[in-house]
Amino acid sequence: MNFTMPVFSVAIPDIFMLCMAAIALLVDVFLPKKKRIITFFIVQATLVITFILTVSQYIHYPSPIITFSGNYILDKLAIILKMFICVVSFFAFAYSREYVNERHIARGEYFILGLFAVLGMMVMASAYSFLSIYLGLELLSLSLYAMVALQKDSVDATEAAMKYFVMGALASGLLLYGISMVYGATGSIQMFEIGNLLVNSTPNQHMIVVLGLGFILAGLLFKFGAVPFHMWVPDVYAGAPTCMTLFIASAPKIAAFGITMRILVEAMPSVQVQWEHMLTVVAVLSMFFGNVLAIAQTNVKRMLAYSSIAHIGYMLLGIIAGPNSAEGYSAAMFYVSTYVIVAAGAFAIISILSKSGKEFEQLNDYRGLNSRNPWLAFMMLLLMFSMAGVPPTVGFFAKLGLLEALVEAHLVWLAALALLFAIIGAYYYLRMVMYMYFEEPLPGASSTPIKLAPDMMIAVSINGVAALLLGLFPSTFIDMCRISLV
Amino acid sequence: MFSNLPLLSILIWLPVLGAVVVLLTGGDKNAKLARIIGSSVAFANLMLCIPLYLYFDSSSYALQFAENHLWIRVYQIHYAIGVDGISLAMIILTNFTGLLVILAGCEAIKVRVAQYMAAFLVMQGMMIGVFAATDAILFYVFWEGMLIPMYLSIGMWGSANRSYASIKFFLYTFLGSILMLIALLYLYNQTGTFEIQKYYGLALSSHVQELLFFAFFLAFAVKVPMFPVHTWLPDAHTEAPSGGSVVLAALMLKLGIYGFLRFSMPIVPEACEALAWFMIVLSLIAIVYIGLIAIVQTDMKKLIAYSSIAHMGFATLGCFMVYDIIRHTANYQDAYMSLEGAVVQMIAHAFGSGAMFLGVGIMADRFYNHSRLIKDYGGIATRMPVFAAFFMLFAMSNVGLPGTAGFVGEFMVIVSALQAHFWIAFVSALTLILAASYTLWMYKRVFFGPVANEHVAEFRDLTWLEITNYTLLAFGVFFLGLYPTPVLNVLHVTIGHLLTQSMPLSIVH
Amino acid sequence: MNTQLLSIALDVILLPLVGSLIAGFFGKIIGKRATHTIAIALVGIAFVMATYLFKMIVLNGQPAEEGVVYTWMQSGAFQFDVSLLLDRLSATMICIVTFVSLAVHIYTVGYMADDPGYQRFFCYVSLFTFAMLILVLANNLLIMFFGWEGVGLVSYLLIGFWFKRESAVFGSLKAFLANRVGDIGFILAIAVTLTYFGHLDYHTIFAHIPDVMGKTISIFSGGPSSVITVICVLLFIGAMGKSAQVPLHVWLPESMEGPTPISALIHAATMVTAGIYMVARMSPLFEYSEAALTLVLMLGATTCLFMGLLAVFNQDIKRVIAYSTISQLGYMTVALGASAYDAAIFHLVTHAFFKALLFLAAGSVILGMHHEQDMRKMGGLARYMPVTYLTFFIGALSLSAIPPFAGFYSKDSIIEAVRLCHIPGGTYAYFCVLAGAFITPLYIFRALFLTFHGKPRMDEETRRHVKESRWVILIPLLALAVPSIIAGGILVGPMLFWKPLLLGNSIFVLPEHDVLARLAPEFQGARMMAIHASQTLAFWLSLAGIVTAWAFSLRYTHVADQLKKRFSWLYAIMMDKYGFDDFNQLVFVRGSRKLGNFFYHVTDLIIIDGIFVNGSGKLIRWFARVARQVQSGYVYHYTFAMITGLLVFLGWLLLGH
Amino acid sequence: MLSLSDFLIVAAILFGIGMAGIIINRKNIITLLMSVELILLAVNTNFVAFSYYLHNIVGQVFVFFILTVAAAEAAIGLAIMVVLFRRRGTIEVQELDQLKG
Amino acid sequence: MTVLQLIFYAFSAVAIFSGLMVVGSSNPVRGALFLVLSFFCMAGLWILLQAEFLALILVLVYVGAVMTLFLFVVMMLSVNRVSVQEGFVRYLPVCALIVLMIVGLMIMVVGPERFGLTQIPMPAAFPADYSNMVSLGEVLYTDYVFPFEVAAVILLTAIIAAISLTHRQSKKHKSQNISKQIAVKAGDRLRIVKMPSEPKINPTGGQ
Repeated sequence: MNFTMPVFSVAIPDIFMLCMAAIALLVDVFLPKKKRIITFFIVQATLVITFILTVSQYIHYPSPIITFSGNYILDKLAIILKMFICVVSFFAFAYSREYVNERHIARGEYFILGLFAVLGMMVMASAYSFLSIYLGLELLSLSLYAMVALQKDSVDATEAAMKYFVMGALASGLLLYGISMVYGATGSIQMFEIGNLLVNSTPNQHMIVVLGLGFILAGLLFKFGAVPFHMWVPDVYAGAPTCMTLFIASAPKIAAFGITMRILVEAMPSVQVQWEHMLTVVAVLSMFFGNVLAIAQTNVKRMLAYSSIAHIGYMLLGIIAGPNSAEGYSAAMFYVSTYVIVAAGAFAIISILSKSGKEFEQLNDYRGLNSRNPWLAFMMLLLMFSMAGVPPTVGFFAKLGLLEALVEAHLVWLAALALLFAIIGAYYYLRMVMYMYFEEPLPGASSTPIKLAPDMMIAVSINGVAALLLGLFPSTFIDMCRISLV
Repeated sequence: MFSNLPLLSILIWLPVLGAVVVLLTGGDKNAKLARIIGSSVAFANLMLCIPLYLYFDSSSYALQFAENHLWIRVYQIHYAIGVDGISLAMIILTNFTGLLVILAGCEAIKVRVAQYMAAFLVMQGMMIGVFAATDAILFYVFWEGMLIPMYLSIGMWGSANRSYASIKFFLYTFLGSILMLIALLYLYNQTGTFEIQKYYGLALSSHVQELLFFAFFLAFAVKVPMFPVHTWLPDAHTEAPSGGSVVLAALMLKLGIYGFLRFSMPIVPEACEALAWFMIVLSLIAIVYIGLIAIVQTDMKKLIAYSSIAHMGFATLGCFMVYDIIRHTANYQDAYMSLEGAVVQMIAHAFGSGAMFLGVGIMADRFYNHSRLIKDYGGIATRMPVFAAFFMLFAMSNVGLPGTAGFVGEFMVIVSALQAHFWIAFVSALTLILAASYTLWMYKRVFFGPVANEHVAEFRDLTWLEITNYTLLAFGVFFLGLYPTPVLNVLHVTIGHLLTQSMPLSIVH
Repeated sequence: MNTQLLSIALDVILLPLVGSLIAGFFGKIIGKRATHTIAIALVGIAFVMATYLFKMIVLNGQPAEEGVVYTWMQSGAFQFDVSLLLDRLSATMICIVTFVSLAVHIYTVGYMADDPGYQRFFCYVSLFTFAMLILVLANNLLIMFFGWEGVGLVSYLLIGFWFKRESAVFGSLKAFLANRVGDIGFILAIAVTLTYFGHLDYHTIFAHIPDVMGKTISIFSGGPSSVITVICVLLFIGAMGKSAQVPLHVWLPESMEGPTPISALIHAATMVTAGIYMVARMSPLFEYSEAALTLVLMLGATTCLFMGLLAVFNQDIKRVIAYSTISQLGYMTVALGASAYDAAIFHLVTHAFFKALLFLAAGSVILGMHHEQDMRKMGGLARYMPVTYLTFFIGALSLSAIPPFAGFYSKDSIIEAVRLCHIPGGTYAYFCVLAGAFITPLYIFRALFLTFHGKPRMDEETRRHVKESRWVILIPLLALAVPSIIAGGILVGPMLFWKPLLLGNSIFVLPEHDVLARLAPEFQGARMMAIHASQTLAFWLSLAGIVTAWAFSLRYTHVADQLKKRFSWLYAIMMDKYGFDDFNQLVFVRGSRKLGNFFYHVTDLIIIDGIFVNGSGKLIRWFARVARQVQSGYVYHYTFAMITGLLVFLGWLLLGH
Repeated sequence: MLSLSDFLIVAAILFGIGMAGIIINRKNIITLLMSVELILLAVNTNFVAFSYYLHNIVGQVFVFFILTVAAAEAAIGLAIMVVLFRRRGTIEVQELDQLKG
Repeated sequence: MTVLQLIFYAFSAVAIFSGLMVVGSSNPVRGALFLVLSFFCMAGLWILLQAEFLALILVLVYVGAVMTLFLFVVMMLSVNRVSVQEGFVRYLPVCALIVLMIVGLMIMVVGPERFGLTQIPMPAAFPADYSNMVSLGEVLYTDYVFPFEVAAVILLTAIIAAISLTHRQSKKHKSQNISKQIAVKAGDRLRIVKMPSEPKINPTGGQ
C-alpha cells in the first residue's frame, strides 16, 4: 500500500457544500410548508459561503494540487470555474424563487437538488480522473433530469425531462465507452498519467484512443448541446420550467467546459489533430444550424435554445484555435462564461415575466415591452445585443477573443465563417428587439405596465448591466480566464 | 485651461452621460424636461468644440488632444483617442449636426421623447468616438456601438416599414464591418498592437494587401454606401425619423469615407493603388447610376437618399483618384485637392442633404398621414414661402451651385479628376445635370404649381425653432460655400501627411 | 497700383446684392414702395459708379486693375482667389449690365405693380444683377463660374417666377438643365485649365499659353488632342449653354414664361451674352485653336440662320423675339468664330439696347392685352399704343440692320468680318449670316405688322381696355430707344476700327486672324458706313425682308397660307422647331427616366435587393423552415441523428486519417 | 485461449444492440431504459476485460461506480417515467412529440 | 476449443440473443426478463475475467434490485400491452445499417488486430491468495474515496429525486392562491359564445 492521505483541505468548498446540502435536506423535511422558503435561503447562503471559500482557496493555493490519489485537482482553472459556477447558480436560484413558488413545484426539493447539481459541477471542475469526471457529470445530470421533471403537472416539462433523460443516458453511455477505450489503451483513467502515457503512443494505441476520442467527444458535445448532439437542447429548454432552463443553460456549460479542457488539453493532446478536426466540423454545424433554426422560432425559449447551440459553436472555435494560439482556451472560457451570464439574464427575464398560467414565452408576448416596462426591455436589449456580439456589450469582446485566436492560429476562414453566421444570428436577436421596441403591445391585458418584485428587478439589472459593464471593462474578467488556463 | 482637460473624452462621454440623465426623466410626462436636457447637452457639446478648434494646431499632422490608457491588457487594446485635421473637422460636424437633430427632435417627436433624446445623444457620443479613436478596436467598438441607437431610432420612431428597414440597415452594416474586424485582427497578429498608427507602412505582401483591402472595402463601402451595397440606405433613410435620416446622411455615411482615409489608404497603399480603378468605377457608377435612379423616385426621402449615395460617390472618387493623379503629375501637391475635396464633400453633403431631410420631415409632420410621396404635395411654396426659400437654398447646395457648400467638394473632385483622366472628370461632371434634374424636378413638383390638395392648403409656415435650425444650416451652407478656407486650413497638413503615408513605393519611385 | 477703382467696382457688385437682400428679407416688412425705391436707388448708384469706371478705364485710358478680395480656397498647389479684374472689357460690360438692369428695375415698378410677388421680384432682379456683375468682373475662370451659375440660378428662379403656372415651372427647369449641360463644359474647361496651366487667373493663363501650346491630352482613342483646343471647345460648350447656341438653345424660347422684364434683362440683354463675353474674354486662348474657332463659327452660323427661321413661324410675340435673340446671339458667335471679338461685343452692346427695347415694348403690348401673347389675337395696336409702337418700330429697324440704327453697324461689321475671315467654314458662315440678314427683318416686321397693323383681332372686351401703358413703363422704353438708334453710330469707330480700340488689350487677336484690321482701311466713319450700306448685299436683303414681311402678313396673307399648304412638311419641321424638343424629350428626358426606372426596379430592387439581399434572407428562412422539420420531437430521431453523427465522425477519424 | 478482443467484440455488439434499441424503439420508454442498461453493461464488460488483461484493478473500480450510478439512474429514469405516465397516460415514445420544431 | 472458450461463446451467444430480444420484444415484461438473462450471461463472462465480486454485484444489484424495480414499474403502470408498431419495420433497415456500421468500426478497432493475444497476452495468473474483493476494497476506500463519496451523493440524489417525483401530495388543506386570483382574467371566467340568432319567425304566421 502506498496510500497517501488526501489533502482534505483542498476540497473544503465541496465538503462544505455537501454538508450544507444534507443540512438543508434535513431542515426542509422538518419545516412546515409555509416556511420552506428557509431552504432557499440556506441554499443561497451555501453558495455564497462556498464562493467565499473558493476565493480564499484562490489566495491560498497558488500552485496546482493534485490529491485524492489523482482524482482531484485544485488549480486555478478549478477554482475559477467553481467561482463562476457558484455565482451563476446563485443567480439562477434567485430567479427561480418566485417562479417555483407560483407553480406546483416542490420548492425545497428543487433547491436541494439544485445544490446537488452545483455540487456535481464542483466535482467536475476539480475532477482529474475520468472517474471523477463521470461521477460529477452524473451527479449533475441526474439532478437536472429530476429538476426538469419537478413541475409534475406540466406536460411539457415531463416530456422534456424524459427526453433529456433518455438522451443523456445514451450520451453518458457513449462517454463511458470512450473512457473505456482510453483506459484500455493506457491502463489509466487519470488525466495526467494518460497525457504522459500517450505522448509516445504506438499506432495501435493511437487508433484506440482515436476511437475513444470519438465517443468521449460525442458525450461531451452532448452536454454542450452541439450539432449533431444538440437535438435535446431546444426541446428541453422549451419544455422545462423557465427557471430550470435558465439553470441548465448556464452553470453546467461552464462545468462542461472545465472537463473538456481537462480531457482534450491535458489528457489527449496526442490526438489533437483529430479533435481539432472534429470540433471544427461540429463548431461550423452548430453555428450554422443554431443560428438558422433560431430564425424559424416563435417561442423565445426555443429561440434562445437554438441560439445557445450556436454560441457553443463559437465557444468551440476557441478550443480549436487553442493549441496554436496563446489565448484560444482563455477566449473560449471567457466566451462561455460571459455567454452564460447573458443567457441567464435572458432566461431570467422570461422567467420573471412569466406568471403562472401565462407563460411569457412567445415572441408576441414581447410586443411593446418597452412601453410596458422600459427598464426590463432595455435589459433584454442589452442581452440580445450582447448575444449578437455587438459592441460595447460583452458579447463582442468574447467574440473578439475567439476571432483573435483563430486568426492567430491561421484559421481566418473559420473566423470569417463564424462572423457570417453571426450575421444570420443577429437577425433574430434584432427581431426580438424589434418586437420589444418597435411594436405596440397587443391590446387587452397584455398592454398594461408590468410591475416586478424589487429583488428580481435588481437581479436582472445586475445581469443586464453586467453584459454592458463587462463589455466596457472586460480586462479583469479576461485575465481571470487567462490565469486559469496558463 | 482647456489644454489640461481630456477634451475629447468629455466630448465623447458627455452626450452619453446626458443620455443617461435624460432617460432618468422617465416617460412622456416629463417630455419638456427631456427636451431641455437633451438640447442643452448637445449645445454644451458644440460649445466644447470651440476650444477644440482653437487649440488645435493645424500645422501639425500629429494626433492632438491625445489620450491613451490601457484598456484590455490581454490584447493590448488601448483607450486611445486623438484628433488630426480630418477627424477634427468631422467631430465639429458631428456636434453641429447633433445639436440640429436634437433641436429638430424637440419639435417633431411627441412620443417617448426621453428615449429619443437619449438615443441620439448616445449616437452622437459614439460617432465622436469613431472619429477620435486611434485604437482599432476602440474604433470598432464605437463604429458598431453606434448601430444600436441608430437601429432603435429607425425602428421606434420610423414610419410604416420601419422594422424591415431597420433590420436591413443593421444587418447590412454588420455584414460589412465583420470582415474589417478580421482584417484588424490580422493586423494585430502582424504587429502585436491595435494602434492604428502602427499599421501604417507595414510591409505586407500585395496578396495580403488585397485581401485586407477587400475586407476594409466591404465595411466602408456599405457605410458610404457604394454601389452595389447601397440598397440599405434608401430604406433606412426613408423609414427613419427625419432626425435619424439627418444623422444617417450627415454623419454615418461619412464614417465610410473616414474609414477609407484612416484605414484602407495608409494601411494597404499598394492594394489601394492597384484597385483604385475599381473604386473609381464604383464611384462613377454611384454618381451616374444612382443619379438616374434618383430621378425616378416618387418618395422624397428616397430621392434624397439616393442623391446622398451619388454625392458620396464624389467623396470616394476623391479618395481614390490620388494615385492616378500622382502617377500622372508626380507631384503630391496636385493630389491634395482630390483628397481635400473628398473631405469637404463629406462636410458639405452633411449640410445639404441633412437640411433636405429635415425639410421632408417638416413637410411630412404637417401632412395628415405623414406622407413623403411627391405626388401628395404641390404648391408648398404658396403656403410656406419661408420654408420654400430655405429649401431652395439647400436644394441648390445639393445641386452643387457655386457659393453653396455643395459646390466646393464637387468642384475640387471634378477638377482633380481631370488630372487623373479626362473621362473620369467628364462622367463625374455629369452630376451637374443629374443632380439638378432630380433635385429640381422634385422641387418643382413639391413646391411649385398650384396647391395640390386641402391638406397642403392647411400647412403653416416654419416655426421659430425650425427657422433657427434652418438658419444654422444655411449659415453652414454659405460659410463652406463662400469661404471654405478655415475648413481646409485644418486639413492641409493632415491630408499631406496622409498622402505620403498612402503612397505605395511603386509610385514614389 | 491704384486700387481705388477696383474697390468702386466691388461696390458696384455689392450694391445690387444689398438691394436684393433687403428686398428678400425685409421686403414684406417695409412694403412695396420702400422696396422698389431702395432697389432702384442702389442699382442706380451702381450704374453711376459703373459709368464712372467706364469713363476712367475706357475713356481716360487708365490701366486695367486687378485685385484679390479674399482667398477662396487653397489646396495643395492650387490657389483660388476671389479676385476682380477691371479692364476695358469688363468696364464696358458693367455699364451695359447696370444700365439695362436699371431700366428693368424701373420698368418692373409698372409691370409687376399688381403681382403678389413684387418684393421677391426685386430681390431676384437685383440678385441677378449682382451675379452678372460678378461674372463680368471676375478675374479668373472660377469666379466667372460663380457668376455664371449665379445668373443661371436667378434665371431659373425668374423664369419660374409665377410658380403656380405649370409651363413657367417647366420652362425654368428646362432652362436650368440646358444651362447645366453647358456648365459641364465650363467646369471641365476649368479643370483642364487648372491641370495644364496650374492657375485660373486670366493673365496667368494667357501668360502660360506658349508653355501649354504643344501639350496634348488624350481623350479619344483616336489620338491626342491639343490642350488648348480642348479647353476652348469645352469653354464654348459652356458658352453654348448660356448663349443658347444650337443645340443647347432649347431653353431660351421656354424662358419666355417668365415676366417680360426678365425676358428683357436676362434673356436678351445680359445673361445670354455671358457666353459671348466669356469667349471674348478668353480670346487669347481661342486664338490659338483654329479648330475651336471653326466650331464656334459653324455653330454660330447655324444658330443664326436656323433659329431666325423659326422666329418667322412663331405666333407668340415674345417667342418671336426670343428666337430672334438666339439668332442674334448666333451673329455674335459667328463674329467670335471669325476672330472679330470686338464686333461680337459691339453687337452685344447694340443688341442689348434694341433687344431690351423690343422685349419691353412687347411687354408693354402684353400688359395692354392683359397678358395675351398670341399675335394672331392682336393687330392694329398702333392706334392704341403709339409710344409702344414707336419704340418697337425703332427696335425692329435696329434689329433689321437698317442704317443708321445701332444694329446696322454691328451686324454689318460682322457680316463683313465673316466675309473676310479665312477660318475653315467661313464660306458657310457667310452664307448663313447673309441669309440671316433677310430673315431677321422678315420675322421682326412680321411681328410688328401683325401686332400693330391691320385689323384688331382681339375680342371686344379686351379691345375696350387696350390703352397705352403707364409712364414707368414708357420711360425705360424711351430710354432704351435712344441708344438703339444712336449707339451704333457712336461706337462703331472706337470699338472696331480706330486704334487704340475701345476694348484695347482686353481682347487679343492674332494678326493673321485680325479681320477687323483688314476692314479698318475701308472704314471712313459711321456716316459713310451708313451711306455705303446701299452698296451691300446685306442691306438689300434686309429691305427685301421687310417687304416680304409686309406682303405676307398684311397684304397677301393668302399666299402665305398657300405656301404653308404647299410646303406642309417644311412647315411641320418648323413647327416642331426642327424636332430638338421632341428629341430631347424622347432621348434625354424619357430616356433617362426609362434608364432610371430600369436601374431602380430591375437592378436595385430585383437584382440587388430581391435576389441578393432579401433573397439570401428568404433562402435562410426557407431553409430554417425546412430544417426545423428535422427536429421532429421524436426521441428516436434525435438519437438517430446523434448516432449517425457519431458514425460519420468515427468513420472520418478512423478511416480518413 | 480467449483474447481481449473477444470480450471487446461481444461488448461492442451489445453496445450496438443497445443503441439500436434506442433508435428503433417506438413503443415504450421502458425498453429505452433497458437499452441504456445494455449499453452500460457493454461498457462495464469492456472495463472488466481491460482490467483483467492489463492487470489493473482500476477498471473494476470504475465498473463498481458505473453500476452504482446506473442503479441511481434507473431509479430516476423510472421516476420520471412514472410522472410522465401520470400526466400523459402513456409512455409511448412516439407520442412524446409535444415539443418539436 | 477449450472449456473456457466454450463457456465464453455460449454465454456470449445467449447474452447477445437476449439483448436482441430485449430490444425486439413487444412486451416489456418479457424484455425485462431477457435483460436479466443477458445480465446473467455477462456476469458469467466477468467471472471468466476473474472479476467475481463485480459479477456477483451485477447479479445482486441488477437482477435483484434494478430489474425488479423495472418490472415493478411495468406492472404498476400496466403498460405491458403495446400498440402495433408502425414504422418499426420501415426504419429498421436504416437503423440497423447505421448501427452495424458503427459496430463494425468499433470491432475494426477492438478486433484481434489490436487486442489479440499476440498484442495483449493473457496476464499472469493471480497469486493464489488473491482476492478480487480485497484488492477492490483496498483501493475503493483509499485511493477512490473521493469518487466513493460522490457516488454516495449520487445515490442520495437519486433517492431524493425519485421520492419527490413520485410522491403525490395529499390535497388535504385548502388555501387561497392570491396571485392566481389576481391574475385571473374575465375571459377565463365567462366566455360569451356567439351563436347565430334564431331565424326570425313571422309572428303572423306568414299568411
